[in-house]
Amino acid sequence: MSSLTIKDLRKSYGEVEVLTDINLEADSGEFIALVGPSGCGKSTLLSIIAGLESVTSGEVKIEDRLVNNDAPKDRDIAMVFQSYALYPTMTVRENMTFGMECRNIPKAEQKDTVARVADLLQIGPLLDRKPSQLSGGQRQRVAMGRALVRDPKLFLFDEPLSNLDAKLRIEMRSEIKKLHNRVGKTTVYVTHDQVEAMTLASRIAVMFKGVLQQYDTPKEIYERPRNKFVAGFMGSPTMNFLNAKVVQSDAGFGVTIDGGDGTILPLPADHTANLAAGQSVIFGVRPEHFNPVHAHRGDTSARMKVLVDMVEPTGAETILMTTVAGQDVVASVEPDDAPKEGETIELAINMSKVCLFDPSTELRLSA
Amino acid sequence: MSSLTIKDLRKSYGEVEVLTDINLEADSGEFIALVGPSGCGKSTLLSIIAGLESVTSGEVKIEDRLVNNDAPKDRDIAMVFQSYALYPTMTVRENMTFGMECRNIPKAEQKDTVARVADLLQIGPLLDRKPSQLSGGQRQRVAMGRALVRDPKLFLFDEPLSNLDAKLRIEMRSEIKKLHNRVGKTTVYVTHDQVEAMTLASRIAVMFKGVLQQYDTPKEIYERPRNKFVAGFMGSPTMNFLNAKVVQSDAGFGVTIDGGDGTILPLPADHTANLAAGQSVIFGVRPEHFNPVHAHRGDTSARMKVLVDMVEPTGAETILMTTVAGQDVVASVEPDDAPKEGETIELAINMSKVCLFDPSTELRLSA
Amino acid sequence: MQAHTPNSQTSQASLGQRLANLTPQMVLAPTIFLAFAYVVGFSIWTIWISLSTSTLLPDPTYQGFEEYAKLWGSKRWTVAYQNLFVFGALYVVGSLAAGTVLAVLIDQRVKFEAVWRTIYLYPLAISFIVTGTVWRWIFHPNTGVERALHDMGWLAAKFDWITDRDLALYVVVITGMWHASGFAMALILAGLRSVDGDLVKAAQIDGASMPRIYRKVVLPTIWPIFIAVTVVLLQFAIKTYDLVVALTQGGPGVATTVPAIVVYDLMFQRGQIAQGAAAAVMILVALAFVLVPYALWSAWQSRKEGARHG
Amino acid sequence: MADTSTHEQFDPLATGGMRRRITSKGIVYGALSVFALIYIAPLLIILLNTLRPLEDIVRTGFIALPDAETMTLRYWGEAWGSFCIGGTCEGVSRFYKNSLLMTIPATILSTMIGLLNGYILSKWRFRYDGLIFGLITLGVFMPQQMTLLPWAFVLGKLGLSNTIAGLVFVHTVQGISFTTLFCRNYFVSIPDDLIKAARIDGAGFWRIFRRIILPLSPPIVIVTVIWQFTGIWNEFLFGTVFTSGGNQPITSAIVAFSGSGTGERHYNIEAAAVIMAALPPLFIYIAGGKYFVRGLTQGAVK
Amino acid sequence: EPKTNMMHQWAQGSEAAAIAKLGEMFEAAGGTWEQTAISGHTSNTLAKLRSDVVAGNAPAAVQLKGPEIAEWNATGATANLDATAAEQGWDDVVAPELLTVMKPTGNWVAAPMNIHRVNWLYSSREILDDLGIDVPKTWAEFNAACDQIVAAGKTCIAHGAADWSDTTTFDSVVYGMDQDLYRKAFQEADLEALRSQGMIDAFAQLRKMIGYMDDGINGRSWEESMTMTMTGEAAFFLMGDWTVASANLAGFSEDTDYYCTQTPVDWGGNGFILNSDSVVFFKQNDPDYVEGQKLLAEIIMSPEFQATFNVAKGSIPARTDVDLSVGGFTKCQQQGLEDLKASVSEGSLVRSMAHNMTVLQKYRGAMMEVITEFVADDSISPEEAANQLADAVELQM
Ligand SMILES: Nc1ncnc2c1ncn2[C@@H]1O[C@H](COP(=O)(O)OP(=O)(O)OP(=O)(O)O)[C@@H](O)[C@H]1O
Ligand SMILES: Nc1ncnc2c1ncn2[C@@H]1O[C@H](COP(=O)(O)OP(=O)(O)OP(=O)(O)O)[C@@H](O)[C@H]1O
Ligand SMILES: [Mg+2]
Ligand SMILES: [Mg+2]
Repeated sequence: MSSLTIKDLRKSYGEVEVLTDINLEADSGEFIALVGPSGCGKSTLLSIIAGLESVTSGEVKIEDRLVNNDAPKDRDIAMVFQSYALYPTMTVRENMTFGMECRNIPKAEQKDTVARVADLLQIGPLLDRKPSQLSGGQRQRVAMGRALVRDPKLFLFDEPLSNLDAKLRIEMRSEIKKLHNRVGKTTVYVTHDQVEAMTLASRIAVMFKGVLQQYDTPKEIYERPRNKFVAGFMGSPTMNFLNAKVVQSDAGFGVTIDGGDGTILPLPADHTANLAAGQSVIFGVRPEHFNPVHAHRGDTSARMKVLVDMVEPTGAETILMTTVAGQDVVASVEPDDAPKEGETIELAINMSKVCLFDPSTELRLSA
Repeated sequence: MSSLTIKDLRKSYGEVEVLTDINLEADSGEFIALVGPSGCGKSTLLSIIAGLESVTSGEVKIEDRLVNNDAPKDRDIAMVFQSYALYPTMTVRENMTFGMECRNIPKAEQKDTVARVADLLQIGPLLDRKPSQLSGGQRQRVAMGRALVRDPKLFLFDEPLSNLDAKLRIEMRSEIKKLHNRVGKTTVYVTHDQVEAMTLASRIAVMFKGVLQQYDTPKEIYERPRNKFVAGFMGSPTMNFLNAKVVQSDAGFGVTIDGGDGTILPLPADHTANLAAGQSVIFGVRPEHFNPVHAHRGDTSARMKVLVDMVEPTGAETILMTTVAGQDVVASVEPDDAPKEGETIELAINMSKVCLFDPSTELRLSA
Repeated sequence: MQAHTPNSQTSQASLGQRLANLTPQMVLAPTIFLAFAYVVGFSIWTIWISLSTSTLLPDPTYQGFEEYAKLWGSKRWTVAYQNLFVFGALYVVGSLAAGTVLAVLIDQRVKFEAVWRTIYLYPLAISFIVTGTVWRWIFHPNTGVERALHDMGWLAAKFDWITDRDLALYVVVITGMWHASGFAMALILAGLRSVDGDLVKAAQIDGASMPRIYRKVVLPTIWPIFIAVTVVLLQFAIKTYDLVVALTQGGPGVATTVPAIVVYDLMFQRGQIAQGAAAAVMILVALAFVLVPYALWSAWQSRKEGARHG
Repeated sequence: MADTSTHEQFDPLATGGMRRRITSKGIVYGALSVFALIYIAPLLIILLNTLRPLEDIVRTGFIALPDAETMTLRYWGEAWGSFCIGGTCEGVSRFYKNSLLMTIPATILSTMIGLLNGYILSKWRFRYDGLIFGLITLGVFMPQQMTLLPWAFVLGKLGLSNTIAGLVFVHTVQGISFTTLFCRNYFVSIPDDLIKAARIDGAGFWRIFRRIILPLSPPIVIVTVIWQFTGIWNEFLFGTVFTSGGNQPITSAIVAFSGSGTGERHYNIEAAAVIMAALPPLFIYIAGGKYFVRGLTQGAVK
Repeated sequence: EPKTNMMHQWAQGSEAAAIAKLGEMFEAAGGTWEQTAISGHTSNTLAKLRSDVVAGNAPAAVQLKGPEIAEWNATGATANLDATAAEQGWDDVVAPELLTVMKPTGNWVAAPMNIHRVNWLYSSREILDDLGIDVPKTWAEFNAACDQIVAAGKTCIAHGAADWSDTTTFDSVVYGMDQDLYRKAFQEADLEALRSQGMIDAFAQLRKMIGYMDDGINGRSWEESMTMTMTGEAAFFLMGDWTVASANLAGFSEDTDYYCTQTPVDWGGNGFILNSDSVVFFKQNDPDYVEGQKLLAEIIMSPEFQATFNVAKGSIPARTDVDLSVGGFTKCQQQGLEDLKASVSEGSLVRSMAHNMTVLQKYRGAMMEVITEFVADDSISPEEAANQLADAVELQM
């Protein structure tokens, strides 16, 4: 059964169309992430699902019931806001019971529910504090608590972690994941952090300028992005895009980098559908699919000579900023493999993971 | 020649001592990063260097001149703030010339300087805009430009990137690095992002609760942290700390995890100084030093059986949340190696990279 | 926030739902009615009366713009109208300047801040009538400062601005400033407090002196506060009546007459309601001189704001 | 204890910077004091003149210290209870009640309506909301003299002529402009997300107002209450024209002193009455000044 | 049961006491007395009156005077007192000069309370005796006296500048120099008269007199000016007879502290500029109030009230049949009545422009503006002033 269905949705503010023809559905219990750069319409879409904004045209269904004209409170949803939107004058407990009060749930039941949720989120000791007396992480937890007391059909999150610092963000990310595993509610989660989307979601909807670019599992999106935007948006450091040409040789198809030394980088057989020799392509390689060539690692046929401009050790991995044929290439290598700045080294490319894009449509070529 | 020397510095606000006995020096042209959790005193230290706060006791020298009592403007420093602190009512150009005006530098020279710096930072087209008309990254660049027009002895940065989003942060990080390579000025850079510190700094000062924990190169700090705090603070996901015991066998020293199945994890010979059999230790392993055991990869003698609780694909790597003997262990593995949730797998440990800490002093044992 | 606007395809919203959506408008309706009656109704009535033959009592017979011509032919009115602009400008600028100086002084982390602030703010609690009366005592040579100086033996002392037709208006300005500069101070002070401390630090590192930091960096940063204060003060300036009546009664001669006094006199003392209404309309016109630019400015401001979020 | 040269340099008072700071502190306090004197002087002058007999005032003018021998508090008593105003010799005391009866309800009403309007205009968008807000705000600028006759007509039609209720009505309607302006600008700074969260929680228009908006309102309520209270309390024209005799507010009585009546001016009694009339707003400012400043910036700057 | 509510502007001092007396008498006669004392300026009273009329509840009785009575009469809002007047024979006892004012269209709508004389000259006995100066009878004598007084280091004229007091002085000047001019200019608002050489001469005399005043005239109240004369600080004070009440109340008395005489006239004989306070009655619906109006009118016109009220106010009764030799009338008041009678018989009686007894308020207001500006601004020449006077009046036509 599909828990959320969005059909042909459009939304305009006056002249400006901020959402164009969105189609999306989420199965029961799924965790959907909406990602995209700022201003792409993620929050607007979420608000429409919540009933906080009206649609211009199209349908929103929750558990197969058309809810276009239902007030937020009648949609049986819960939402967590980026700013947490905790009621500043109420204690944590009152924040959590407010919704139940509005729905006239008996006091005793309210109490039980709060106790249960507080237990789940380990916020029992905070119940009598005001939001201003909480740390960022605690506020985040309370915001989730407020959503959890509802037991709704649908959870909506609008960038719930973006106000936290890096370490806390990673922690809370895991907690949300655990929680979702435990509670199993259908969830729509807005973020502009692709790592969050990757780690949390069962399916990711990548949006750009109000248009849904791709809606698929994290693995598919990461490995088989539908177009250059999706490929570039997902992954950090970002995918390298090199202008290249397709060449055909005895060994099959390959590419040569424009302006380079003509080395042919052979493509695996399953990447060559739809290709024609001489065709211009954008050759996309993710940083982690480069590796310095080591004598002992055996040979890889796809190699590229690069000049190392800058070496950035980040701890677990080291980032190399390099140039090849005047184009920038970022590679991510093991710290122990790191060359020196100014060196020219050979990088091996894991050709089974590369992507080719059509330079004009920017769509991914090859299956 | 040392460009900045801080000797026995203390700073108290009333009763509260926020900086205790700080000793630090930076060679000419060095890039020093101050890292530490929020509230540890990084900004205070930077303000003292800048002359915006007075010292309680101790010395601050810039190029061997005692500046304790000099006003900020007499210290020949430039500073970039977290909030950028761009003068909102002035254009970018005016922001950059304001300091020169205050120092009565001739108009013509001001113009040249601005032109040169604008060129360097590629902000030429922005010169006549107001800060409010700039994006975050552009503001950051202007803030740097304002510092660069000074040609000071010392650059101070207070979390200059923390207001930018993840992608931009990485970009600007590289730019700062490039700029420093080019300009070569001594720089003190405050951040609470350890990756930034690692990638940028020639030396990192890790602070905690007003005390300097370790001051060393990034590599040393990452590989040979002086204590458990430094080890835990640097690196993401954070280092795993397991309670363990030292055992001595024929093969030399090893450790066994408390409550585990008694498997001995053999320590490399150079890790065994100062150890005694039966001693309790904290066994620290970074997530990236785990690897699923693969038949074809040959055998590693140090292996650990773990139960996989959760799998978080982030794209380039996949994080495994696991448990061993009731203790949480986070491992970071290649996406292709990722197991399923609920599986029990064997992880190989790169024992040459592990750290042992004394449970009571929390100092790193072994050289 | 958007009240649901039911659209054609999906207009199955229940009646109750739609009524609930109309609650804000319904709650606001009485106010809209009152405000409309008060602002628009009274203004239209005044405009209409100004074009009528009303004398002692309102009388709807249409007459045309004659009363405006008479009004502008009267010296008292031209002086009053001119005074409005001179007084308004000096009063607003003076109060802002004094308020700024006070706010900057208090901003120097002084002790007993609340006491200082209260001292400068309390005149706002004093009515214009009382303010005018007391300052008349102080300014009048027979009772005030000059008299005190004479009694102290300094017979040559002269402080008779209030009786000097060229200077009396400045007495009104000073008195008005006394009343309002605390208000300006309060807002500006709070504005100063909201300025990012890093800005000051940045300017210090740039080598700017404290006065320069205030002049070039801090005060320009809080210019929206200056606008807000200006609007509130202008409103006072345009409505000024009691202050002048109590202080100078518009004299010497007509030197300090302001439009509100003329309106009141024409309408009530002289039984020329039509001409008084014409004068009132002219006050509204003066108001438009101020409000129209302000409205344009804020519209532009919000458009810019919107553009930035977009 | 300063046995090394470095230590000496840490003595803050020994540094040039510190000395400069001390002199500039001196200038700051000096300037503050001079201003304070100017601001306090009028109050002080009135206060002192309440203690001086009339002959004394007439002889030496207003700016003089009271004579220790003739100094007396009895003018306070006269002003309060026995001075003749408008043919009744009960001092200002009988007007006090009228002023309170007029000011308190008008303040409360206009504040409450302003809160509601501000809430609606800042948190609920609908057609022409900007226009409506502009219209309401324009009311702030209407000159009173112009509205006298229309108000008289309206009050007559409503049967409220010569009643305190009529004054309450007039002041409430006029006050709505200010309170709405302040409240709306204040509420704009409350995040919309709070309202959205409450709507999802199932709260309606009124519940959001009561449970979310009102608890956040104290700063702006203090501002509007202070502003309205002092404004209404100090207003005299409406009080004079729309009420008569025993229904008049205290300011109308105060005007009786300063008006050009014939007969001797009792400056001392006048001064005492003036202070008594000014006490409630003064008290409110002194007690609430801190919150006034705080709330005003949150409300007025936007 | 008769009720009334009287609106007036005598909120304080002797005037308030006089009104209180009226209330007492009204209540003694079985009525229910209410009063609305409007503080401060006359415009406040008029504003309230207009507001009440607009609101549809006109007051039962209002203190109003001069041409305003006719104007209100013309609006049809006033009550008709003819029956009471006939019953009491008002036409026979009221000073003839007041009749046209009280009966603008032939019907009684107002009851006069008093007759004020505006053209009094109060002289400081101390100064005149010291310098051996006689009270001046003509403007030339007046100027000569002033020259002498100024030379002796005293202030000649005590004055507190305000539009009404400047105009009060000017009333006396114009009247004293040329009573026909006064009638034409100030009673008929004749433009030619306003622009005439006589008016220019009058302004020149006023300018001269301003020179005889000290520097503190602006913002000074008339009571202060009065005290200056009474205490011998200044020699002359031109003001109406209410001064007498105030001076006596303040403990000064005629002949010991001051002399009261008519202001100088260049044409010989007795002069009298008249001002009168009256109560106008507005139509009422409530019979109690109608009855109250009748009662109030009767009391106001009663010799007893006329005597008490005018003793307190310094004026003389509007009824000519009241005996001033009894009941505490001062010498100045008695003299006033004699002068009034003489003036009537000589045909020199005029009504006061300054005190709103002649032309419509709009003309009076326009004239007062010009006159007070002339006093305040030295740079205006008499010729300019006369032209401005005529222009200002013409503008309002
Ligand atoms: N009330 C509105 N009126 C007009 N335009 C609006 C309104 N609300 C949002 N928009 C526009 O719609 C677009 C989408 O906004 P939205 O808030 O959904 O973006 P977002 O993807 O959530 O961005 P962010 O990551 O910054 O939160 C933006 O261009 C925004 O300017
Ligand atoms: N003016 C002050 N008075 C009292 N305590 C202060 C003052 N300024 C800072 N502190 C305290 O000093 C400590 C260090 O503050 P500091 O701003 O240097 O921390 P930080 O390391 O920069 O933190 P962050 O990463 O949050 O910027 C904090 O505990 C802070 O509360
Ligand atoms: Mg958003
Ligand atoms: Mg900091």
